[in-house]
Amino acid sequence: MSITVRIPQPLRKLTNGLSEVSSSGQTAKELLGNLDQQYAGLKERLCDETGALRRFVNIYVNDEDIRFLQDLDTPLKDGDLVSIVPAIAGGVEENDPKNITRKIYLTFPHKQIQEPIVWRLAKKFDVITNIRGASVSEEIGLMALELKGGTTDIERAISYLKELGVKVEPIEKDVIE
Amino acid sequence: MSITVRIPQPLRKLTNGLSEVSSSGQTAKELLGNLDQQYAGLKERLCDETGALRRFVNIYVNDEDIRFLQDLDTPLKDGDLVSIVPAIAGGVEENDPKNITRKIYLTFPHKQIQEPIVWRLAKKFDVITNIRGASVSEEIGLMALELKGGTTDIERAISYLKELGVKVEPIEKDVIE
Amino acid sequence: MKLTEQQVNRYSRHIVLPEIGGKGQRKLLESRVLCIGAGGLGSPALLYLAAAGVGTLGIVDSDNVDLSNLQRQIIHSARSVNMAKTESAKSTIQALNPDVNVNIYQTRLTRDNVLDLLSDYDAVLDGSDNFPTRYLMNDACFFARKPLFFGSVFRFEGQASVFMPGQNGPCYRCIYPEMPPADLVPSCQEAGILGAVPGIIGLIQATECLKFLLGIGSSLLGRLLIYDALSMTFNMLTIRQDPNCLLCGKQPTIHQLQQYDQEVCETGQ
Amino acid sequence: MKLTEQQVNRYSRHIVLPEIGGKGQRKLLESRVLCIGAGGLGSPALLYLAAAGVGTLGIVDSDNVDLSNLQRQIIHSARSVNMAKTESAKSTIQALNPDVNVNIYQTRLTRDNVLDLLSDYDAVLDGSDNFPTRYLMNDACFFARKPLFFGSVFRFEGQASVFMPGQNGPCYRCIYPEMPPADLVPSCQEAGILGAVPGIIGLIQATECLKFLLGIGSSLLGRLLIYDALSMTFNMLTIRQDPNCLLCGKQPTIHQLQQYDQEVCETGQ
Repeated sequence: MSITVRIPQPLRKLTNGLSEVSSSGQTAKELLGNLDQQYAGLKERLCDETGALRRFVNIYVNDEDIRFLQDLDTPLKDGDLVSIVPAIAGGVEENDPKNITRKIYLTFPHKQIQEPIVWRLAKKFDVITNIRGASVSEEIGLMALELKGGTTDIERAISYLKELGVKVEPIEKDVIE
Repeated sequence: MSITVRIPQPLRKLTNGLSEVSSSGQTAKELLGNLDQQYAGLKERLCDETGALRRFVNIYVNDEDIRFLQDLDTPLKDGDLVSIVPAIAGGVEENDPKNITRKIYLTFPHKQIQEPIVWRLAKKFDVITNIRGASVSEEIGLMALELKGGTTDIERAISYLKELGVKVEPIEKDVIE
Repeated sequence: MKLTEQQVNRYSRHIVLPEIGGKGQRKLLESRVLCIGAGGLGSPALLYLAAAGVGTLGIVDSDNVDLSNLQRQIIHSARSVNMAKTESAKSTIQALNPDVNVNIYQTRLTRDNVLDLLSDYDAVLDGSDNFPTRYLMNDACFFARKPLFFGSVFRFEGQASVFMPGQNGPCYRCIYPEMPPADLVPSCQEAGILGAVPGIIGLIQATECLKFLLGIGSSLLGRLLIYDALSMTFNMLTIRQDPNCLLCGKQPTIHQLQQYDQEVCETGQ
Repeated sequence: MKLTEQQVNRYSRHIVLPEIGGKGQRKLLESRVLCIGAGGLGSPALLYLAAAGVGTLGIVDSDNVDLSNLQRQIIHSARSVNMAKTESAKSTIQALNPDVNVNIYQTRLTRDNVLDLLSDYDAVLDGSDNFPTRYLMNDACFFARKPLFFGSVFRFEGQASVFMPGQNGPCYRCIYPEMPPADLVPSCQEAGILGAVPGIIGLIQATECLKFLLGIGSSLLGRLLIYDALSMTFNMLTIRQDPNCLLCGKQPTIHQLQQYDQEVCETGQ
């Protein structure tokens, strides 16, 4: 038995970037369980603590919304095409963990040592910056920096640093608080 | 047995504007024969005198080009979806009979009697105009006009006349020469 | 209303279409469309509605043009950075087609001003980039019985549909009953987007709007279009009016516009 | 090449996308795309390629802007009527994004000049409105081994695909071996078109071109997209390289550019 599942952009980081994956299950619920085995964390993004589908995510079986079928008990058969479709908006990534902390080492290029890059970072992005240590001379600038905020915001702040030529290295793994 | 056939824009004037029609046939060839029964003239637009598919029209069965299957002998089964797809280009309508003649009566509104409308018509559109009769006074203008050209050009010329407030009535049916 | 010779010329490619003709073109010139946002979705939508000769366009946006908008908001230009988006959009539209009357509203949409704004228009094109505005527009269009041309984008993906209050189709709340909780919604700063994605979605909204004004074709009513630019696929899903919808269902509990709590940031995606 | 701080800002919505990043943005800025025609397809394509920061855009068009173009050719404006389309398009692009170098060729494409023109570019976007130009571009891109981003429109309908010489996909001649005979092709004056249709098709061409330049996603290679605005449907058909193709098949008979006899009229749809 094989069910094709269409994965929306926001969840593709869990499926190694795949936009379609194969799975199985007699019902929608079973399918979600199996998908979560294959791609850890997927079910949590789609269902709340009680196991119900989150109200800003829909699941379609062959183009029909399961809420108008038998919801998570909707039976599936070989060859079915399942689409997962979250609400999207330009400014918003759903289920984006909001409060993560990331610690990084920064190495500044010579010409930017004088620039208040950390200040610009806090001003430009919705992240809380916390300097844990720094060694700035005229020759080289080193800094241990802690960033708090949404994953997207932090990603963007780090992209920005890299674009400015700052070398960014992780200190330790992300901690979801 | 029912085959769904997708009709492209240029051929919809033959299908009363329908973009999808139902028909039947054991093979693509039989389908075209049946379609032509339902919508007279369709086959002629798609096939040349020898019965072969014209080289600027393709037929797809369930998204596969019949030239890579068994061409017009490609077998069909219940539920198949057939698409007819001609080459298109902005300036061009395929299979548009080029040399038709249409005779029309024109009634000019008062204020336009003085205007060289027929001259503008010939200048603006690729049609040959031939005034067969006219009765123009200061009160009203009547004219019997013959237009020769492609159907699209003639249609456009007539639209233009109507937009200018000229009343257009057919004298007789189109004659394809 | 009669077309001038210049209008016959300008709109000749519409007029020769049997589905439009002079009659359809006159309808467009007499139509009034309100566009929420002059951003990523609003840019192409407004330009093509204006080019098509929609007679009156309203534009709601409280924002100024930022350099980072120009990667996709093609109605603006480098000269218009820091100018109000409404003003910038208006001047581009008028340069393209002086036939179009442009009304601009440089304001945030709230439950206090939205119904008043809507009342003047035949149709609403939602080019907003955030959930509070989207739910506000959905509810307001339902109460005011205005057709709503919906579009939404995220990274490489887009969605589009048409909501027609009173016509058996769903509203946005039938699809997504609630907006994601505020603590799952990050800052107002937009996430990334391939610029051409809102281009296509905004154009689909404009196309559906033109079809509605002309009364031709089959609309996206009851269908949700999902576009994925990376795989270049267009999937069509069936969406239905939810009898349990709190807004348009059988026992509605929403009888007036809500307090849409999340901070509304930029209007236009 | 390093991005300036202004570029980081302008392209930030691209740069934050993991699929693009600063590296992808630099690729775009270093890319060179030739667009055939600054008309209905070329207008949106050029605007979005320019907004995306494609570093060099070439525009071939021999035509002047006509009032009847403005119903869909949104890169031009009322002020540019009677101006060369190439000049008009160039000034709009430079107002939007001064980063972009624009090369203009106000000329008709012929078998004598096309290969020379192509040689300077990484990719070709075909926005032409007539068969002779389309077959000329197809053959020239095959001989020059350039990817060709194809689009075509008629009334409410459009087609798009990608041809990549040497990559197992078809060329346009594999799909349609011959152009319709000249006596079936009416005058150069265009038939009707809903303005938003070339908008969507041109944007799909631009999106495919950006994906190619970035090396991301799955292209339309081997797929023909059929868009119908009236029913708002997108159908995808499989297209294959034809082993009997006279140009790219196993026993080709076309070894050089042909005499493309039909009169070439306007370059841009």
